[in-house]
Amino acid sequence: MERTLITTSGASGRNDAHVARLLELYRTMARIRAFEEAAEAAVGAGLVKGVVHLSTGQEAVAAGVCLNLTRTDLITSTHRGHGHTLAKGADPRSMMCELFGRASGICGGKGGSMHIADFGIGMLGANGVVAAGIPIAVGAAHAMKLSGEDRIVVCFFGDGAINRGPFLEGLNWAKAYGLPVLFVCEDNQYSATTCTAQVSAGAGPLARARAIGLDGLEVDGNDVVAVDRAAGELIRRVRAGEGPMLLHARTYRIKGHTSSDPGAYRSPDELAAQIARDPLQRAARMLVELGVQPDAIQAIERAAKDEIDAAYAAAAAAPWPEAMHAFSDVQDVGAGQWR
Amino acid sequence: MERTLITTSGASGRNDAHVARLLELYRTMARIRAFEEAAEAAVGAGLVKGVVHLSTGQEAVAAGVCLNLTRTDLITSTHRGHGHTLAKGADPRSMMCELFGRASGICGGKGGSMHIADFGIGMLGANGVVAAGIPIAVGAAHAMKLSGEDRIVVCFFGDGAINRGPFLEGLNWAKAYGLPVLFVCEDNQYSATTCTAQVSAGAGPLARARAIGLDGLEVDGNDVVAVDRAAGELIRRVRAGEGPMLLHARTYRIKGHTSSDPGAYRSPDELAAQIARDPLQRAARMLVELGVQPDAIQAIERAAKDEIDAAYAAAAAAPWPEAMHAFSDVQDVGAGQWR
Amino acid sequence: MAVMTYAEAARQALRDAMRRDPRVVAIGEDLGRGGVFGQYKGLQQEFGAHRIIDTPISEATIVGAAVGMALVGHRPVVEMRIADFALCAADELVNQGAKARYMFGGQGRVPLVVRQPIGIWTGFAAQHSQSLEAWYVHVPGFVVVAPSTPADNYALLSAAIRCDDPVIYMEHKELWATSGDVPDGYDAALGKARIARPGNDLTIVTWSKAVHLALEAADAAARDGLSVEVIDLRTLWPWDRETVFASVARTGRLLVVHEAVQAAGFGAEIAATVAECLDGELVAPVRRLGAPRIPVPYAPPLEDAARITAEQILAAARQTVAATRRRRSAAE
Amino acid sequence: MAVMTYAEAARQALRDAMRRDPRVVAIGEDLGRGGVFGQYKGLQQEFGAHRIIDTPISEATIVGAAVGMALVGHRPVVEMRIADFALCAADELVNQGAKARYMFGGQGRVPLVVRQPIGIWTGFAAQHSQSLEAWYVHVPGFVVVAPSTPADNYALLSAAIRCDDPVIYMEHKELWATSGDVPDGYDAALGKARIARPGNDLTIVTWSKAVHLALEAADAAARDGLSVEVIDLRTLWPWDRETVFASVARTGRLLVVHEAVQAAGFGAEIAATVAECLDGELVAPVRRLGAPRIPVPYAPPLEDAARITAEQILAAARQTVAATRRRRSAAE
Ligand SMILES: Cc1ncc(C[n+]2csc(CCOP(=O)(O)OP(=O)(O)O)c2C)c(N)n1
Ligand SMILES: Cc1ncc(C[n+]2csc(CCOP(=O)(O)OP(=O)(O)O)c2C)c(N)n1
Ligand SMILES: [Mg+2]
Ligand SMILES: [Mg+2]
Repeated sequence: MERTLITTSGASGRNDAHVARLLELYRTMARIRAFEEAAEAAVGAGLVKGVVHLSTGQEAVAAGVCLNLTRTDLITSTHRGHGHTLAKGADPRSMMCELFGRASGICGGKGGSMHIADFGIGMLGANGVVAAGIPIAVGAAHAMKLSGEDRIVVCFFGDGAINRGPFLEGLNWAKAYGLPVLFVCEDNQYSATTCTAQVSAGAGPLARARAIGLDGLEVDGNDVVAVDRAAGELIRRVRAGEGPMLLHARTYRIKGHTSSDPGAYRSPDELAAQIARDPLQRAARMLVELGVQPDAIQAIERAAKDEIDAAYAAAAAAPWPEAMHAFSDVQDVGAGQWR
Repeated sequence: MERTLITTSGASGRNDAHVARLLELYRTMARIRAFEEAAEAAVGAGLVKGVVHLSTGQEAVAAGVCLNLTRTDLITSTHRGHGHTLAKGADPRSMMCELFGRASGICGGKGGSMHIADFGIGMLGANGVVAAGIPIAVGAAHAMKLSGEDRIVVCFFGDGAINRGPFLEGLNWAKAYGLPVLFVCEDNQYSATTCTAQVSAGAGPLARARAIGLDGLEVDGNDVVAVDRAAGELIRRVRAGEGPMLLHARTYRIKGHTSSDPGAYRSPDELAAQIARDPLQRAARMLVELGVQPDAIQAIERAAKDEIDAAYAAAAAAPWPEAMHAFSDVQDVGAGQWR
Repeated sequence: MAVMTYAEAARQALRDAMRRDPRVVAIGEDLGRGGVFGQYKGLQQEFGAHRIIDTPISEATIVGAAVGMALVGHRPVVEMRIADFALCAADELVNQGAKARYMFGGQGRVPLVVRQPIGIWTGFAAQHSQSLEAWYVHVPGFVVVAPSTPADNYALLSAAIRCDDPVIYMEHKELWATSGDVPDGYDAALGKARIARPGNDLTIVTWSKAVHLALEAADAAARDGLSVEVIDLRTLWPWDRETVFASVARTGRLLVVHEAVQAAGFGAEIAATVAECLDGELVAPVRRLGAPRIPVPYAPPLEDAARITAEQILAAARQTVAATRRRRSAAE
Repeated sequence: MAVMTYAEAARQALRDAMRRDPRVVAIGEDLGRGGVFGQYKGLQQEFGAHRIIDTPISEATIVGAAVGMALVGHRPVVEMRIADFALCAADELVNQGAKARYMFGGQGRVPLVVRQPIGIWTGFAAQHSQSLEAWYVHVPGFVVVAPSTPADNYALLSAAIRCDDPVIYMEHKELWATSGDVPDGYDAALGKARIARPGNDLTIVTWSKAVHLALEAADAAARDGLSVEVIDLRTLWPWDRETVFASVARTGRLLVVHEAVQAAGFGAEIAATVAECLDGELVAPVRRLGAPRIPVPYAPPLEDAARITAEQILAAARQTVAATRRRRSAAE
C-alpha cells in the first residue's frame, strides 16, 4: 500500500489566500478550544449535570474538514461532537444552553451534549451509541443521491467505532450505491480507557475501507492545513460523484474520555509528547512563520474566548425548560397517551 | 494482491494415498448429494414441513474442509448446513429424522433443518440468522485458547454474510486475541435471490480479512482436491497457533435458495455452465484419470444412496415427539412456569 | 376495489403511496424479486431499482440508513423480512429511530415504516416465528400496527406511510395468502380498533392472526348461546381504549388473546388497564390467553404446543363467563 | 462480611466465583481499568487479562462470543456497560443465547450472565437510561434479575454465575454507590422475592432502585397509619407468585411500581396475573405506577418528569386504599 500520510511542508507559500484560510481554520479551532474549556469548567462548577466528552486537542479535524463544506452539506457526529458542530456553523450559545439543560438549548434541553443536533446547518446529530451515526450518514447520503441534490455528507466517528458492525455495513452500503459521503475516522488512539491498538486488528480504518473499495487518505490530524488539504481533496472527489471516501486523521485527546475521567491510564510522557503536538500551537506557529503578527493571533483567541464566555454566561442565566416539554415531540399519533 | 486461487493440476500424482484421500472426499460428497436429494424429495412429498436450504453443488467445500478436522474440532454452520454436518461426522439418520420433525431427530424435532447441531461430533449448530454463527465460532475458539486445548474451530458462512456486522466484529476479535479459527466463506454467488456482487463492494471476503490482518487463500470451491489442500494448509497454520485465517471458496448452488425456490432468476446458460462444474462429476473424472474403476465410483454412490434411503425410510417411520417435550430444555430456573 | 389477498392489499397500498409521493421508497433484501411473500411483486418494474431498493444483508444499516433518509425528508418503508431479523437492528430502531425527534428537540422527524412479519409459520422454528409487538409498544416514539385483514392491510399500511411518526408495522406470515374484500374508499385510522363481531356476554380483544381464531371461537360459542364480541385492536399503540372500555362496560367480561408469549405480552397491558380502570364494570376477572413461554419448536406436534387455538379461546371464553366473582369487602 | 457498596458487593461476588471456578471469565469494554462503575476494580490484576477480558467495542460479538464460550463449557459474565448498548447485541441475546439449548434439543447449555446496568442516572439522557427488563421477561429461556441492595447484589450475582441458564442481570446505575450490610453466609435464591418491609393494608411489588422509593413512601404512609408491605421482587422471571399472592391475599390491595415505562412494562404482567388469579381477594382494583411513555430527557426538570418518585408512590398507595370497589353483579 502506498504511503498516504500527508503533512504540510511548513511555510511553503506566503500567499494571502493561504494565510486567510489558515486564519479561518485557526479561528474555528480557537472557538472549539474555548468551548471545550468552558464546558469543562461548567462541569466542574456543577452547572452541567450530564456526561461531557471533550474534543480538546482534536480541533484540527473538525475545523479542517468542515471548512470544505457548504452550509447545506450534512454531517453526523459522535458523543465527542462539540467541535464538529461548531465547525459546521452552530451557534455556541444554543449549544452551551443545551449542555446546561436550558430551554433555549438547541434541543430544548432534551438532548444534552451527547445528542446535540442542528438541522438548520445540516448537523444531523451527535450520538450516544458508538458507530450509530454511520448508517444514518449513509442514509442521508442515499437520500441526496435519490433526490439528485449536490449536498454531500460527512460522517465523523472514532477509532473505536471501526470495530462495530455498522462500520462495515455502512461503508459497504455507501460503496455499493455510490453515495456522496466522506467517512472521517478521528483516531485519538483510545476507546474510552482502552488503547485501541490492543483490540483493533490489521492496518486500520483506511485498509479496511480500501478492502471495501473505498479510496481515502491518512493525515496528521493535528496539522490543520494538512487536514484541510486532504479533506478538500476527498470532498472534491465525493462531490464529483466518485463515491464514498475515507479520511483517517491521527490525533489525540488531551483530556480524559469524559469530563470526569482524569485519563490516568496514559503516561505523563505520552501526554507531554502529545501536548507538544497541540494543533492550535502548531497552527499559531505556522501563522507567525507566514508573517502574521502574534497580536492578531491573540485577538482571535480573545474573540473566541469572549464569544464563549458570553455563551456560558447566557446559559447560566437561561431559564429551565418547563416540565411539560418533556411530553412534546414524542409522537403525534397517540400524543397524550402516556401510560 | 498476489493471486491465490488454487486449482489442482489434474492427475499429477498417482500415489495411493492421494487416491485414497480423493475416494474419501468423494464418498463424503456423494453422501451429502444423496442427503440433499432425499431432503428435496421429502419436501416434495410433504414429509418435511419447514424450510430446507440445499447445498447441492457445494459439497466439495464441506468435504474438503472437514476432512482436515478431528472429531473433537468444532464447527459452526449456517441455514445451509447439511453438508457441513454430515462431513463433520453426524449420523444422517438422526439428521433426516430432525428434518422430518421426529422424536429421534438429532434435536428431538425441536430444531429442524435450520437448527441442526451435533455436539457429540463438535457441530455447534446451524443458524437461521445470517452471520450469527461467526461470533459463536469465535467464542468457542476463545474458549479453546483459554483452556489450552488444541482443538480448532471452523466457521462456515455464505458470501451474503460478509455484509453483516458480525463478520467484521468476529474477524477482528479472532485476530485481536489470536484465536484458532478458520473462517470459510462458501461463496455461491447469491444471497437468496440477489446476486451478491451487486450489493457487495470491494474485492471480496479475503481482501476484507486481510485488511483485518488475517491471512488466507482463495480456492475453486468445486474442486474438492483444491479445497482439501487449501483448507489443509490453513488449518495446519491455525493449529500451529498462527491465529485465524480465512478460506474463500468459490462455488455455486445448483438448486434454488430454499426447497421452494425454483431459482428462476438465474439464466439457463448460467446454470448449465455451473452444472458442468459439478464437484462430484469433476472428482469422479479425476478418480478415473487416477485409474479408479468407474464401478468403484458407482459403488460409492450406491452405498451413499442406500445409506440415505435407509435414513429416509427410518425418518418416515419414526414416531413424532410427544407434545410435552415442547416444554423441556427451556430453562431450569422457572421450569414449569409457562405463563 | 376488489377481493384481494393480504399480500396484494399491502402491495397495492405501497404502490398507491409511491405513485402519490416520490419521497416514498422501499428498502430491503430481495425486494426486486417481489419479496419473500410476494408483497413487493412488480413494484421494482414500475418504480425502478432506485425506489425499490435491493440491499445487502445488513439489517442494522437497512434501518439506520432509513432513519437517515427519513431525517432529511424521505419516507422509507423498510422490510425486515421476518420480525426476528429486526433484532439485528434493535439499536437503530429503538435508540435511533424512535428517539431522534425527541432527543433533537423536535428538529427532525422520522417518517419511517418498519415492516416486520410476525408469527408462527409452520416449520420455521425458533428464529423465524416470534411475535415481539410488546417490545415496541414499550418503546416511546413508536406507533405499533398489526392488521388482520386485506382491507386493513391496505388502509393501515397507507396510513402508516402517511404518518410522520415511526411505525412498526407487523404483518402476519400466515395471513399473506388469505383474501378478502377491500372496498373502494375503505379507510382505517391509526389508533382505532374495529369491532370484528358484536356480542354481549364477553369482550375478546385481539389482533393479527388471532382475530380469525377468536372469530372462529365466537361462532362456536354462539352455538351455545354465548354472545362474544371480538375487537380487532389493529393498532397496539396507541390502543383504542374507548372502544375496548365501551365494550367491556357493556359485556362486563374481558379476555385478551394473542399469539405472542403471554408472559409480559401486550395482553398484560390491556388486562391490567381494564382491571385498574373498569373494575366496577367487571362481572368476572380479566383473563388472558397467550402462548406458553417457550421458543417456537420445529416439529408440528411440538409447534402446536406453542400455538393458541380456537378451542383454547373457546374454553377460556367459557371459563370467563362461568367465573363468578367472589367478593371480599374492604372490611373483611 | 461487612458493610459494602452495591458495586463492591458485585465485585466480591465475581471475585469469589472466579476463585472457585476457573471456567468463569468476564468479558467487556474497559474492564481492566475497573469498569465504568468500578465494579471490576482490581480483578484483572488478580485474574489476568485472559480472564478479565478487555474487548473492542463490539457488543454483538461480546455476547455472541460469550454464547460460543458457554456452549463449550465456559461460564462467561458479560458486561454491557449500559443496558441500552445491549440492543447492539439483541440477536445474539435473544435469537442465539436464549434459544440455543432449546433449538438443539438440549445438547448445549448457555450458562451466561449478561450484566446490563439499567435506569436513569442524572443527565445521561435517552440513549443511556432505559430499563428494558420487560423485554427479557418476554423471551423464553432467560432468567431476569434486578437486585436492589448490596447484599442481594452479592448473593444474586453469585447465584446467577452458578446458574446454568442464561441470566439477564440488571444492576441499577444509581445504586452503585449505595452501601449496606452483606451478612456472612447471606444467600438468596433466584426466583425468590424478599419482603423488604412487612405491612397489612397494601402490597407494593417493586424491584431495583424503586424498592428504595417504595420504602420511603411506606415510611411516610406509616406516619398516616397506613401499613404498607413492600416486596422486592429481585427476580423478575421466574417471579415469586407465592410470596406476592400470599401478601395480596392478606392485604387485599396491590400496587406495582417500577422505573421502566409503564406501558407494556413488567408491572402489567404482575397486575394482570393478580387481577386474574386473586380477584376474589382484592378489596381494591390492582394498580400500577411506572414511567410515562417518553424517552428519558436530559435537563433535570425534564428528566424529573420521566422519574417515578416516593411522592407519587405514596399518592398511588393512598388512592389504592381509598378506592372502594363498586360491585356489579353478573345479573346486572
Ligand atoms: C455501542 C456502544 N458501546 C459502548 C459505548 C460506550 N462508549 C462511549 S464512547 C466509547 C469509546 C469510543 O471510542 P472512539 O470511537 O475511539 O471515540 P472517542 O471516544 O475516542 O472519541 C465507548 C466505549 C457506547 N457509547 N456505545
Ligand atoms: C440476519 C438475516 N437476514 C436475512 C435472512 C434471510 N436469509 C436467509 S439465507 C439468506 C441469504 C444468505 O446468503 P449467503 O450468506 O450467501 O448464504 P447462502 O444462502 O448463499 O448459502 C437470507 C437473506 C436471515 N436468515 N438472517
Ligand atoms: Mg478514540
Ligand atoms: Mg450465498
